[in-house]
Amino acid sequence: MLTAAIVVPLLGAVVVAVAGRRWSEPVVRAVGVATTLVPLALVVAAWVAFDPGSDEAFQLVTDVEWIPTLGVGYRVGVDGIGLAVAAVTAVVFTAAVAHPTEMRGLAHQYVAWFLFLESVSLGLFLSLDLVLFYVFFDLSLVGMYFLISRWGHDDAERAALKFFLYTLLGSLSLLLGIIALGVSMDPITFDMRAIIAAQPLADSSQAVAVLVLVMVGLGIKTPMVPFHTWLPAAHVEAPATASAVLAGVLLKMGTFGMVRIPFLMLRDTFADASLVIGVLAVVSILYGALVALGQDDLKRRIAYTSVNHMGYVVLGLAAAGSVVTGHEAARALALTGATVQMVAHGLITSTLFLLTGSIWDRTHDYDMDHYGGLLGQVPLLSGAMILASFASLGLPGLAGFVGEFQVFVGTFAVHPVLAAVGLLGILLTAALFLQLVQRMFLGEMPDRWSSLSDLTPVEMATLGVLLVLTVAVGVAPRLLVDTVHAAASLFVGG
Amino acid sequence: MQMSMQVSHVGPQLAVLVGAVVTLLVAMFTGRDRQWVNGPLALVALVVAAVLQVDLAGGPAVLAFDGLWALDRMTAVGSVTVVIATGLVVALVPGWLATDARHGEYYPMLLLGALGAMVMVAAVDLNELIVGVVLSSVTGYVLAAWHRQSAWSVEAGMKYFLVGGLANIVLLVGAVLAFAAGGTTDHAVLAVTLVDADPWLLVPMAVTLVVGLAFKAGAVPVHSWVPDVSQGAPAPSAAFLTVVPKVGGLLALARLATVVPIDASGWRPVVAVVAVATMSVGTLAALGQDDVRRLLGWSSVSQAGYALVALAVVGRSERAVPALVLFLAGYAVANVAAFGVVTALRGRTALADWSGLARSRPGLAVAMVVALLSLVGIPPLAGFASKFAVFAAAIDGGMTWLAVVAVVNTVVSLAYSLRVVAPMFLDDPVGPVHVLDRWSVVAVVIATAAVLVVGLAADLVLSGATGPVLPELP
Amino acid sequence: MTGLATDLAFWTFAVAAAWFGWRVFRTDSMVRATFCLLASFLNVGAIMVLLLAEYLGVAMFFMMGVEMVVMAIFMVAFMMNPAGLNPMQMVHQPRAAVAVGIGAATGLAVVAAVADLPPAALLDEAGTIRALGNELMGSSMLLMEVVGVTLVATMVGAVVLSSASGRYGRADTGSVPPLLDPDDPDSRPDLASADGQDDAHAGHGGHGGHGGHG
Amino acid sequence: MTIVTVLLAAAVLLGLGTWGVLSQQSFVMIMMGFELAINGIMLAAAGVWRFTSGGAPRGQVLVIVAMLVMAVEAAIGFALVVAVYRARQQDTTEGIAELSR
Amino acid sequence: MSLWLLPVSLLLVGPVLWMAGHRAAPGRRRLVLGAGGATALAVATVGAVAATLASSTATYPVGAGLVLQVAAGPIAGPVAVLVAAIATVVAMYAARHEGQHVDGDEDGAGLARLVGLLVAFAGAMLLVVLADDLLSLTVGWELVGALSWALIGHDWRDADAPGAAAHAYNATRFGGLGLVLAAGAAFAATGSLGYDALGGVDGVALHVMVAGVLLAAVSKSALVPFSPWLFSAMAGPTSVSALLHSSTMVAAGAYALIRLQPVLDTAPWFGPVAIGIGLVTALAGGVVGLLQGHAKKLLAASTSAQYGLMVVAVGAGAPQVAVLHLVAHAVFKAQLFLSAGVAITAVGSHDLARMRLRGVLPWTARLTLVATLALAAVPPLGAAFTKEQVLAAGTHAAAWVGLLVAVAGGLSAAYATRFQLLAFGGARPDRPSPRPLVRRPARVELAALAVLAAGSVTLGLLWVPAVHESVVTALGATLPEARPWELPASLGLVATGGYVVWSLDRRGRLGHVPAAASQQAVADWFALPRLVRVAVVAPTLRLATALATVDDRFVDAGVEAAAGLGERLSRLASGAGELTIDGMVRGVARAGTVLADTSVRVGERGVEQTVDGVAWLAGRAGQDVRRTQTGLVHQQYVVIAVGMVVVLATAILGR
Repeated sequence: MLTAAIVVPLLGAVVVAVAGRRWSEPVVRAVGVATTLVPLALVVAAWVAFDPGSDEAFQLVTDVEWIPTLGVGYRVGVDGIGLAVAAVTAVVFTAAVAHPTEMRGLAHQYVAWFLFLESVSLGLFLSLDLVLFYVFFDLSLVGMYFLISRWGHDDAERAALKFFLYTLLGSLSLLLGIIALGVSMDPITFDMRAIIAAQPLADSSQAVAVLVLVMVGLGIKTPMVPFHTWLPAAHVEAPATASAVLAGVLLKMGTFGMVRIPFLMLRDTFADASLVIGVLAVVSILYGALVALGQDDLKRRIAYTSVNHMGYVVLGLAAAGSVVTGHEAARALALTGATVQMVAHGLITSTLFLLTGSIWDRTHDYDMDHYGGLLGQVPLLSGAMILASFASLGLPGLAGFVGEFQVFVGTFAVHPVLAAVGLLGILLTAALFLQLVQRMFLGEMPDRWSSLSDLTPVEMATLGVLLVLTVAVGVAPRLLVDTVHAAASLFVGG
Repeated sequence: MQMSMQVSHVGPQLAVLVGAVVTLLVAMFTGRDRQWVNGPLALVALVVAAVLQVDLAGGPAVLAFDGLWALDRMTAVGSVTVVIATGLVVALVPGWLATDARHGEYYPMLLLGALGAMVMVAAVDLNELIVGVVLSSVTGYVLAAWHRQSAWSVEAGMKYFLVGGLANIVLLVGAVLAFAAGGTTDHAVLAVTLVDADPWLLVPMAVTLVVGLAFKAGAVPVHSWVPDVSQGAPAPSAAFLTVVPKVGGLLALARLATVVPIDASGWRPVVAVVAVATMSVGTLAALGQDDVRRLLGWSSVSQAGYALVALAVVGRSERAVPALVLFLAGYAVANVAAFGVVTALRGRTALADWSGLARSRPGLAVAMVVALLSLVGIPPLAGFASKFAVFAAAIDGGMTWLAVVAVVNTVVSLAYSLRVVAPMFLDDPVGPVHVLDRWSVVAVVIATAAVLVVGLAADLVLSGATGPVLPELP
Repeated sequence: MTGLATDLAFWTFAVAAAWFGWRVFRTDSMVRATFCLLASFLNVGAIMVLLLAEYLGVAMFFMMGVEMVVMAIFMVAFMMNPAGLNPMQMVHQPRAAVAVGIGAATGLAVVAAVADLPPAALLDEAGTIRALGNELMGSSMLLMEVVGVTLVATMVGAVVLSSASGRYGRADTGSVPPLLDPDDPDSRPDLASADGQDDAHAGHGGHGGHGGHG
Repeated sequence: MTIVTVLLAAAVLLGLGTWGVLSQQSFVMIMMGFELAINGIMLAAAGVWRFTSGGAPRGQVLVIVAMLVMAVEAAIGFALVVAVYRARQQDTTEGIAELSR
Repeated sequence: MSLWLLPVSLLLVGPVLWMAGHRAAPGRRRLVLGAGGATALAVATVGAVAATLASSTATYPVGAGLVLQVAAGPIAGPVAVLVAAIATVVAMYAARHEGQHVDGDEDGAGLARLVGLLVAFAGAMLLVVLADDLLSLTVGWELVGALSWALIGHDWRDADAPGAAAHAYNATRFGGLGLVLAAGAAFAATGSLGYDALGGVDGVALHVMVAGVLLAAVSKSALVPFSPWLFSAMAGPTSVSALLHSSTMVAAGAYALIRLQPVLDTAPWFGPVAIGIGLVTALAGGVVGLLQGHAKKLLAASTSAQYGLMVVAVGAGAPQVAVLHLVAHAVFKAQLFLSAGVAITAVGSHDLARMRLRGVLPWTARLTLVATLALAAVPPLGAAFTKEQVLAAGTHAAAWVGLLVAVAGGLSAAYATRFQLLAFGGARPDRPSPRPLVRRPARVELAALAVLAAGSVTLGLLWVPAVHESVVTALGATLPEARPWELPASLGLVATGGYVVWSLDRRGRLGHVPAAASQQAVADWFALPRLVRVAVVAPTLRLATALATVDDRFVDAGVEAAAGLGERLSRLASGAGELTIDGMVRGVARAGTVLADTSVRVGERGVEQTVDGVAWLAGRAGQDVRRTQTGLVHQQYVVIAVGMVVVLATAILGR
């Protein structure tokens, strides 16, 4: 089932890339959307089949040898955390593929790359083998490179190059850490479950170096300050749909990796470093929010909020891994919060980026100073943006609040000062989003936008799905939270 | 370990030799319009060689021919790699040399060059090794300079020769030093006698042996021929010369690493510094290239550096030699694929000429991207599996810092690879693109498929190459 | 020969070998240089005889004699300064060369002087040729086979590169890379500066007629 | 005549050869440098064989191998010189510098 | 009936009403909205009464062991009734009153949004009131804040309203963070967020929790130093202010303190701090009220002051008194705002100096007088009783506290008088009432005023011992015993305050908008807003802009510099032939040229050049590299020699 979720979009990508050349654009897109629905359905099925009450953290496992000499296998499976992130991945990809954008006459390639990325992303979140994880981690760069460079605007090629180089540096750093973990096992293996059980570097002097390598690699992807500078460039030049996927899904690879590798496999070392990581997370939170506040470019502003929001996730992780035993309830809550925040950020930020895409398609302008008062002209678009903004700034009843609250409440038990300082980030986020809304949608509208058209039905559908889910997670978080919390409790309890 | 002297132990090499003789005779005694027959003939010889080699691999590791010849897993997989790479190159030749009056003689040269590399891989005696090096070198000079009327080609051949002459002298010095220190040239005996030797001999010996063989590997400081040959030599020759001698030289070094007292001779720092210099110089120099073939040449230099990373931990990690073999196999198919694309595009080399290739020749463009990304090490291609294995060996062997340097270089290598990829996919075509012939395209397809296969079925190579490396210490 | 005589002979030959070796690069004429080299080889050959490697010494005499004569003929036939009629010095980077040369010699000399080389003299002083024969026809047979192959390869290669004519007329006809555009005889990357002159980068600005440079 | 003196002589020859290789412009002269260096190597090998290896047969073979290297490279070198001269009318290293960067 | 229906149904009805009003025919829109909103809220009021009588509770698990809980307890129930009831009246009023002044949008979609949001707002406030755990409290709290943003920024086309709304939201959200902090502390200490478990919190966690709740309350109730946001909130429509100030939003702060007082009081410093903040706010608010010339801002200052009094009561350990005052205040303050709204629309201005409407709006003036007297705490109105109880409670804490409460009472009497005289006083010869009026109040609006006035009067029953005793018993407490000097002193101060203002007016010295800059500053909350702007907002924004620049220029510059280094190294690597001695000389010469060349280029293209990256570098490098290259074999020989030496050295050193 999980393998099918990975393979189907990949096959779809191949089919669309090869056969799609002769199809019309709507047909290609329809095929693409239909293909993305398959993994979505499969993930939902996996969710149903998943037993949160079980003592087995990882379920629905497939384990096939790949390079047995090096202990590498094709191992996939889910826990509550992977399931949650995989689910949001499937949703975001469906929306991103469906969301209209200019495809420059290369619809088949465009859709194929998206399907490829979906396969890769799902593969990453479902993999239970470090090398497999890395394979998908790296491939995501390839797909995103082509999406940005081919369908981006302005200086897209350069931004794509920077993105690729920078994040490849990160992923290779991660690779070294992964290898160090694998070779420390006897016999060598990259089976996550085995490594988690063995904690091979618990008493090793290498552990710190490995942690640094892994955290740098994942930190670049996340991105954590000061490894974030690839992000705004990539986002601004990227097509909005790619930005949605980049922010909504790809960034999660960093934090998801932090759960899987440093948090679970380097428990003791992670606990020792928890305070440092937490401080970096808080720096990310505040710095990301402040820099976002300083942006006049709509997309850059949203891009920087990702730095801020992913900071909450990292803070939650730092808290969850701060000690090996003790404070179980709070740490489980923090880990749950971090995961829920990943889901929420995936939904909300992709909505925001899709909206920027809708705006770009209409105006080709990201400068917020050029806007104002759009609420009257394009009420649906404005409304969607305002709703997403409030979700992003953590309004209760919307998805963003759930994770943030859990993160901070959970963190307080172990790092109270960090939690308190980090809270200021919430305030800054509120300020920056309110300012965004105010500058773009309220006040006087410049005359040149008087012919702006509101959202099309397709846009309403894609955004609608994401926003409905945002509200659903906010209002009835239990389904999500309990699944995640089951895994989180097992992980912190150990 | 058994001693024996069965002709079957050199069966693959004999097959190649017979192929060389037959193709030479054909070249001498058939008309110009029928010299293409040599292509299929050479392929037959190589296939026979590969089959025989695989057949031999099943047996136990033996030292044959009075300790001149090692039959172990490394020999087997290394030789098969050489044979396969040569076979792919053979397919590139007919179209490329169609106009050449001496078309036919190219094949025996190619086969003898491959034979030289196979000798290097299997030699367990310094004399034998040097003869292999000379055979490989001498054919290499000729292959590089094959276009007698092309200024670039003869220049490449001459430069290859001038560097090679000096490098072989260095290698000879190393051999004499080893002989002085160990009293023989036989690896199996040296492995015992060198243990007590004077470091005053061991250190210069390690340095000269490594530098001497670095020439075959295209490593610093004797690397300058690689870009020249890549750019100037006939493209099939370039494909061959950047791959096959490298396999021979590096595997010969790996074998020496089991003989030389690693710590007393300073072998490890020597290899490490050469590795670092090689990958860095190759990568950085490639960064500025506007000539695709030259870029591939520099990239080939840097790849030698990554291979040397694995070499640096031979003896410390039992994964080193399999990793090295896998790396060379992955590198071989990827590099042949890249040069195959160049060949199929009739030697197209100015970067500007590659614009828009994804539209005009999508298949070849994809092959080039696959090859380049594999050289960078993007999964699931061969380059990933092999770099992964190399890094694993390096970390396992406690030389993580080398892996870190390799990582940094890998990132930069992505930059120059994308310099080729980006115009192919993002720019508009600049004019008609002509393709050489069908065989070169077939070779590209097979090589590209092999890049994927080696990536996905890396275990085949790894487990195939796992085993004792002769001569084992008693 | 007594030890003293041997020593005297050795020193004579050694100094002569070095002297002639030095002269190789200090004469104005290549032919003279060739004969200096030959003299150096002959002296070394003589030392080898002193070292009881009679076979090697004699082989050296004959092989080098022939080779150097060939070389001399070659000079006369091909080189721009046949027979050294016009005195000339063609050197570059002289200081670096001297430094490297002295460095190499000194380095190896130091190794020779300092390294611990436990003496293990010849066991059978009279049977060195027999021992060599046994070795070549015995355990090093495979080696000699490869040597033979190498010589064949060398011959073929040398003929391919140097012989201007073959069975079907000029043998270097068409030995050029393919054209990028089969219809455009100028479309060869290596033609961009094909004259092979020093100012390779200067001229041919208007070249590159193939469709590449759009 | 001891191992040290023989090796000293060999080192001098090798040094002279290296000096020639680096300082000469003409291909042929460079090749002479190669040969002189190998000359030294052969002398050294013979000396080691004579004095410290107990007359190991493979020492003599090593000298023969060195001789092979010399001969083979000389032969192929001349062929290349001819080829370069035909194609470019050049016989010095300064004359072949098109492939660069 | 689940207690959840109370807040949730209103939160849902709000948007529905918005849609319905939006769709309704223009002529019927006010009716639909007024009737719909008032009905929904009235039903909620009845429901709240029923729930209170039944002491309903409800829970809603949200996963991870966290549960939302609501309970209509002895304090929560009555306050919930109050919230719903006041909102009913305000909604009725709003549907008739608002939406007049937006040009071309008479009655338009804006009104539907306003009424819909008002209803939802009341729902959110009910959640705050009924909350029985910190998470529910936080949820309601933040919803109230967000909806207040939408309500205050109702006139979104206006240049100022959105900014004012953002100010209000940011200020209260800052405090709201305290609740998250408190929740964290509570969870860390007890593993639960329920109010019933909070008693178990101790140690550092207790201090953090109390501080968090106090911070939240202070910000929400616009106490010093957060008072200025309430002025910004005046950008919203009058009915919004009426609801905001009386029973919702601002009340939430004081209510949270009241509700959690038993827990908060376990921190020894809580009482004094609360009293201190309350007193400062009450006194400062009084002064501000005396000087303000803006009708609604005067009332806003009074709101802060009144909540200050309630906080004093909580700090003095008498939350039941604070509840009573909260109720009384809610009733009269709602009415005062509604009256002010009538006055403002009547003259088309906020300026108190342009009103004096008794002559033209006699009924409004009469009804307003009731509320004004309540504000001034004149017996026998209920507000006077509750204020006296605050005084009594304060005196219990310390005599000077009681005294200052009495002074604050005097101030409130003064500004109440001032408001009444300026807004609804009789016409004076020097300041004629404006004619013609822009708009007269509709009957519904007057009815709303009347209902609230009746409420104030009814609360006068509290003076009856039987009544207030039973009420207080219902609240589960007793009243603090009053000292004999209190009532006379307090009433005396009230009378003084009223008289002073009245006499000033007699002498024609009232009604001037303060001219002196210092007075103006005091009227504007002692320049606190400017202080916040200068000390907090501006630096934050400047920091943000600066960081954004830094981020672009320098953090990234490291990456770009690495790229540049790569370029140089690339030239060096492929130009290794330059390492000859001769070559080095040339290299040095060339380096000079390159430097000169570069500086020229930098001059030409400036920043663009320096910030350039990997992709660009590759493009340039080709040209430069070609120039630096030789491709000469003999130079390569030197490289080999040098390489050998390096390798040898490494071998020797690294062995």
